[in-house]
Amino acid sequence: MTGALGIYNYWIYVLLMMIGLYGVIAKPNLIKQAIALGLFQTGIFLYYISMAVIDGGTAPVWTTILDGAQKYEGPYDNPLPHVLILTAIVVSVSVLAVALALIINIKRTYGTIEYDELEAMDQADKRADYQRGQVVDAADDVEHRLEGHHHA
Amino acid sequence: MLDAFEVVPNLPVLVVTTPLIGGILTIAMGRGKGPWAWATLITGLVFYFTVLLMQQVLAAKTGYISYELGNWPRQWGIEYRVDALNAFILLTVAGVSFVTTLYAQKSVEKEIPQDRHNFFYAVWVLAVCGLLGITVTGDAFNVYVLLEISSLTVYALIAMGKDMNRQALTASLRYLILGSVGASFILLGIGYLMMVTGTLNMEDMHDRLAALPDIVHHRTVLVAFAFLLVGLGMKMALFPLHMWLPKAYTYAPSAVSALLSATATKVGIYMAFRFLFTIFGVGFSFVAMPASVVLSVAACAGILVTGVTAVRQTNLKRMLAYSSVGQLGYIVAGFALANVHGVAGSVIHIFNHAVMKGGMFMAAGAIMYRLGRCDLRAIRGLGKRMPLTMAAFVAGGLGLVGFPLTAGFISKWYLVQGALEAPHMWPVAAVVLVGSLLAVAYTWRVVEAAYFQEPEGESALVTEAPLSMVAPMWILIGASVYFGVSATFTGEISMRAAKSLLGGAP
Amino acid sequence: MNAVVLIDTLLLLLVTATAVAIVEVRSLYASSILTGIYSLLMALVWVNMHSMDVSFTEAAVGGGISTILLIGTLVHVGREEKPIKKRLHVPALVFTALTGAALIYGTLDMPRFGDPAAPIHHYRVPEMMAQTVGFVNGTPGKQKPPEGFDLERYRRFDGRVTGPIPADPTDTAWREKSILQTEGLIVPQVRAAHEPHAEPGHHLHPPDDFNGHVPNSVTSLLAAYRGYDTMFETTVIFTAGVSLILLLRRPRREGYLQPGAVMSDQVILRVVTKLSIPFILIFGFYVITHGELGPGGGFQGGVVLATAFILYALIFGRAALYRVVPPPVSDMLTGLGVLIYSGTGAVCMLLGGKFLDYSMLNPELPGDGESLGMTLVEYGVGITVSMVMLTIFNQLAEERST
Amino acid sequence: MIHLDVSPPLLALYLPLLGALLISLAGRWPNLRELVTLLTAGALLYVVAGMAPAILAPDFWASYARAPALKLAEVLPGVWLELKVEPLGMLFALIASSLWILNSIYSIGYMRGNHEKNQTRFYVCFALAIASVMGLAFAGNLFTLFVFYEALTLTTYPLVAHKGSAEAIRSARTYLGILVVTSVCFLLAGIIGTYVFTGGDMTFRPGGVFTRVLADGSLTAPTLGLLFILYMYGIGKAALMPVHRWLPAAMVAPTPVSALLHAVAVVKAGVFTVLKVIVYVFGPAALVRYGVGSWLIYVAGATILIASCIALFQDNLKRRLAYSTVSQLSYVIIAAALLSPLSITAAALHIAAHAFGKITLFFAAGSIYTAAHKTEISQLDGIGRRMPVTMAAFTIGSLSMIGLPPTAGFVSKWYLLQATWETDAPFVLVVVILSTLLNAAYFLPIVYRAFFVAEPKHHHEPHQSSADGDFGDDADHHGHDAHDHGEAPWPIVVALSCTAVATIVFFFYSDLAIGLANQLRSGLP
Repeated sequence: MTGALGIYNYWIYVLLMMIGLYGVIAKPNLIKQAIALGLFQTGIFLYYISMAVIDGGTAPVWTTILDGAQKYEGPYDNPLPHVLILTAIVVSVSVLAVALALIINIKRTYGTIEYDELEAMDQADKRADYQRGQVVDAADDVEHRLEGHHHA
Repeated sequence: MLDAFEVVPNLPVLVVTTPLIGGILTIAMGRGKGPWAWATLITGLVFYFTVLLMQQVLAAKTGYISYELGNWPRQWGIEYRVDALNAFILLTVAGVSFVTTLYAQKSVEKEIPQDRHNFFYAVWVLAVCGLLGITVTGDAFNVYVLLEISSLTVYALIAMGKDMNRQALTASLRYLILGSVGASFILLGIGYLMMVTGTLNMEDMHDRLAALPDIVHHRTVLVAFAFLLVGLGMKMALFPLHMWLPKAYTYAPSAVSALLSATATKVGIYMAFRFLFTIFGVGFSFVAMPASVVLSVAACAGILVTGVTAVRQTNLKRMLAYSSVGQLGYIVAGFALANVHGVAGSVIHIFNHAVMKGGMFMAAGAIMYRLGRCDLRAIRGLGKRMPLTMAAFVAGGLGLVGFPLTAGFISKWYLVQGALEAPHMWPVAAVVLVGSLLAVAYTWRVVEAAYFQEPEGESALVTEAPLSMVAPMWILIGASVYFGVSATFTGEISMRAAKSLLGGAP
Repeated sequence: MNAVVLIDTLLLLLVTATAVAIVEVRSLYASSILTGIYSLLMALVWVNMHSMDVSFTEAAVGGGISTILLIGTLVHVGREEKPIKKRLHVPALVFTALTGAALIYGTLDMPRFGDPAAPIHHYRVPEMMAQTVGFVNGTPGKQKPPEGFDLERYRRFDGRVTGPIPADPTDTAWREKSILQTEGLIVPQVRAAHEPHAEPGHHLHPPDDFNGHVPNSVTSLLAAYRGYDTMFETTVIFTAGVSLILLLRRPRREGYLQPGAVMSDQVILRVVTKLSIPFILIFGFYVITHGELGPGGGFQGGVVLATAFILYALIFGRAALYRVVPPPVSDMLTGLGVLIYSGTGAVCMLLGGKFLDYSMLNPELPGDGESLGMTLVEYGVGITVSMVMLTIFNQLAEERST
Repeated sequence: MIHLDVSPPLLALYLPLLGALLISLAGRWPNLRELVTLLTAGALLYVVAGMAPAILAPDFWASYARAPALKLAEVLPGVWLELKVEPLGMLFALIASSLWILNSIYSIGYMRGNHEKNQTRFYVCFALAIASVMGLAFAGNLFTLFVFYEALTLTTYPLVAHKGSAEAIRSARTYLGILVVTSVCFLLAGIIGTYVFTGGDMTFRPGGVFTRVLADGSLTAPTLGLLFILYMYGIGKAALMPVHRWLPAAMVAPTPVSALLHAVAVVKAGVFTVLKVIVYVFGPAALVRYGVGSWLIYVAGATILIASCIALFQDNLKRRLAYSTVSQLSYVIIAAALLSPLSITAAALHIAAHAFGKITLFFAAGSIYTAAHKTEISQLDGIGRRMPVTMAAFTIGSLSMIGLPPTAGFVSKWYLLQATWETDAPFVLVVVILSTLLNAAYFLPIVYRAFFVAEPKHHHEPHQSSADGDFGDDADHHGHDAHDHGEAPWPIVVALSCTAVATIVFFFYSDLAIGLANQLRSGLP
């Protein structure tokens, strides 16, 4: 198989990852972002599994002869990446679940799930918080008190 | 059945499985103080184990302890490997989590709905479990799995601040997205390395990489290096990639902020140590690759920028959050020097900053507990009303500044020494010193407000925070002072860790 | 140009098209459904690459659970994305293009797709395949591999990529040809990976037909060699479940037990459900138990079990489901699975072995001990996964009913 | 770890700390509190003076090298807190501890007379500051020196900001800012640099720590020069221009603080450190050989003249005194910068001589403020008739500043002139003469006003014109009529007459100071 096609899989996985990444960055909608994050991770899975393929290989499951002994009919594809990706898939669905839970809460409290609108609200909150906590510069503050004191 | 069982040989795995099992059992602890008491018990036990482990490591002839899970040879199974470095980090993380758990009870009671304390503490203990797991393992993929455990738990913990302030939700989600991208980059980097080396064991990987002909021009390795660097940078909030941190630490529940600031990012930095020094090797990372320049530039920029930002904050927690990013800059700048004193400085600062900043966040939390807010206006005149809390805060602040006889000074000493020893790295020394001036600036705003201004409104009526908050706070602050006056222990450990990282005798 | 590559090529093109559609389509609902389709296509890709377990999981999780989650969420947050002015986000495009370029650059030095000479195929894995891991002193190949297995066939490639791995652990001469080495840039770490183990018989795994190996190598790696990872994989799921409870569960006083929508008036649905649920359950347990022999295992089986409950809840309402599995019970069960897993490991440790060293479970027949241990942990995984999936569904449904 | 010990230097360090503790405990009962202060001060003087004979012993230097250092705490492997007594530190400690007694008496009168707030905090911080001074004086290595140097900054901050008024807080910021910036950015850098270049040697020894590395060439002259600059500007407390701004700013503090700390303890800590670094870290010989110290003469000279000129135009009394202090400090530096044994002696002597004169002047200023609430020189017409003792003391102080016999100032100036001849440094000579004239020009007019100008009939309420926070609203609290007033409360009068007498006595009987200074010189290799 020629070199170009030889790493075709790797290119596709990059493509998938990048589609996902683009979605994460470019889409203001949080649900979209969560889904895109999923795509992004699937790209990596594809990379790992492609890594496991071996020419003329078959699934890494041994044939069991009647008496229970096992017969090798290799070459087998590499089981190690499969195992790792099983874990990774579980992780990605867990992350998705938590993300969705957060999004529902956000909808509940903010009333929207569009990133830009959320940013605007948060900025407003932050500014309010800042002014609430602001002291007039320690020095002047005392002066104000003194003046108040004098007028009283 | 128990006769064949000994604790000591199994310490490395006990450190992780105790909080795992304990954390799951927490949900069965019902309502009231049960979950908290159980969590305290578990974290305390883990702390005890880490102490034993540290003794074992110091006693070990080879300088490290190796534990093969499932009794499979380390090249095929998963290996736990503990040397001076991660024994020290384990001790720090476990110790701080224990004290923080002690502290958590009151503030959690106030900030988290009563009916889900058992779940909250379960997640809390699992977070500790994940962090410890990352620190103890010697297997590249195991790092990723535990990284995800700690991340998931941390997202949830941060989001629990939602009842105090809704921004906790957006903060948590932003961290979730950025964190997942970062973790995926790490996963990808591990995949590239696995493709090249065919193994997942860190030592094994290092040997295979060392054996690669012309590794400097091996494109796969280079890209793996770059992506691991970016992914780790996100996890440890290295300066340009720190956007998630300030908001998260500001709006998380107070106890959670204390826990995270002291442990989470520290473990991220530990991972950087493992990948850069143990897997790639100092020669590749810092001599063949420009990691030194990249990291130290990012770190120095971080120290300055976040320092200035911190001075402009009015909310104490936000101020502390920004200062945390700056302090992480110190740590990174330290190991970017890649010489003994620099690395030792960053190792010791991991510990010092953990205790100082943990204590300060606890103080901020205590103010939150009494006043429901912690900003410059609220703390006016608190020096008289809450003397212990404010004293703790100021003592911690002096530590951040690096006044002599505080822990911060020790770190600064090592870092500057390392910077002067490294060729052409003196600007780092300058930045470290200027950074401590910025720390003076933001600490002193608090001092002036708390000690030289009159309280107003409710601030005039508050009383000192409950003992269950003040005592843990002072345990950490006390530690930061003690290890500032007599840092021979921490100093020697970190020197030893640095030497073994740099490939000398462990 | 063999069949694998041909199908692969076509499938992947299809997948990519779907991905673009998912990101670009305006309706979130459509995009969720497309996600399900995408996962199914992916499952096909995995099958085509002989990765049965992954494909099974992808089908169950991606095609099943994630889609349910997404749609369950859309019910609360609305199914339309806010229209955005400009369709193309240029900075994002540039950024992704650069990142992608970097990744592609990295692939240029990789062994080609399916190259038997790739280190991953011949460095550590062969011993796992040859069932010769962990014999005396941890040096592989002490025992004759099963008939037809040619370990050397893998070994031969070593020279082509990284030079021979020394038979003699103490020999480090082979490392000399590394350029960095000769320039003194690589500081050799402690040679743990090559030290012979101190005490003889340390790695004595049973020389019977098992040796941590079952016909389905994936399961043997999953549950034995890398069983520890799998334990934490289960913990991740558990964490997700608890986090959802933390974030979504309504306080008791708001009565989270109130029933959701009920479709039990639909006779056909009711009958079909009642008929199919037992089979689903049986299939679930089959998948869990059978994981050692064929594709499947605790995780996939757990998801199948969960779907049975979810189906039940959908048709007969959550009140009915809560009668079967009250929330407190499911909360406890989520933990139980992980406890079974870690407990198994702990028992091995208490019996004087290493954590998760199953052979300790049956000193007379270590092999049986190992298969016993693996079955136990598979069930642990199954319980946790099914219960967590159930919890997640419940939390989303509760949200709806308020 | 810290080990307790009762050997004199440690005792000198712990006594004030203990005092601070007791004071804070006795805070509720003012009389007891101030009694404790006085007792502590007395005990401290006793302890410090008790060490003097050993220092003056002829074979002191012979035993010095062998004498075991007192390690308080090993902070890092190779970095420890260490106390060791030597002539210069002895001299400094003697001055500080002896003047602390008088100053405490004075404070009692002042603080009560002006109804200051937070008096307990004041006395506690004062004791802590003295403790830091003791640690500084007996520091055995650079690290210890730095520790107590910073401690002194921290403990004096609350004293400067004492009033809590706007002015006070702002000035306190300047104070802290300049001192911390210089010490952290330059001094610390210099110290760590020393540590690195000498391979971990920071212990003070006559002749300096660099001899070995300079000999084997691992430290080059330019680097040495750079280190020297770092030190000289790192020691902000020496108020070398342009880092002198903190000193006038610190004048907002209550007068006792300005008197003891900013005329004696803190500023002297600065020049003391300069001298100590030159003698025990670099070694005059090395500085001469590599010619890296010469610039200091010119900077110090410029500081002397410029500061005097500024003082000339200050109407606020304390500010004028502050700038005079700035210039007087540079006398010490310029003397040290001449790098001859004799000049070193002169520098050491001037530390002592200036102390008595300047504290007298500040006492007088405070006394005037307490009695008459006057802060501006323009208000002092004819005040000598109302407050004869005060103004007499003020006159003596001024003479000492100018350097006329029979006052302390003359002694040190005499040695300095000798040194200038010896090293024939015409520039220094010119500077000394010019500054003497300037001193006269800005002190004598005050004396003249006080005694020979008639008091104006009805003068406007002074505090509108007050540019100084020191003149806060306290005036109207205790409606003190500024018209008819006599002398200040008796403790003030007692204290300032004591110091005035001391200033004169020093002229006739200065064997102790000269003995210590000579001992210092004889130590030089």
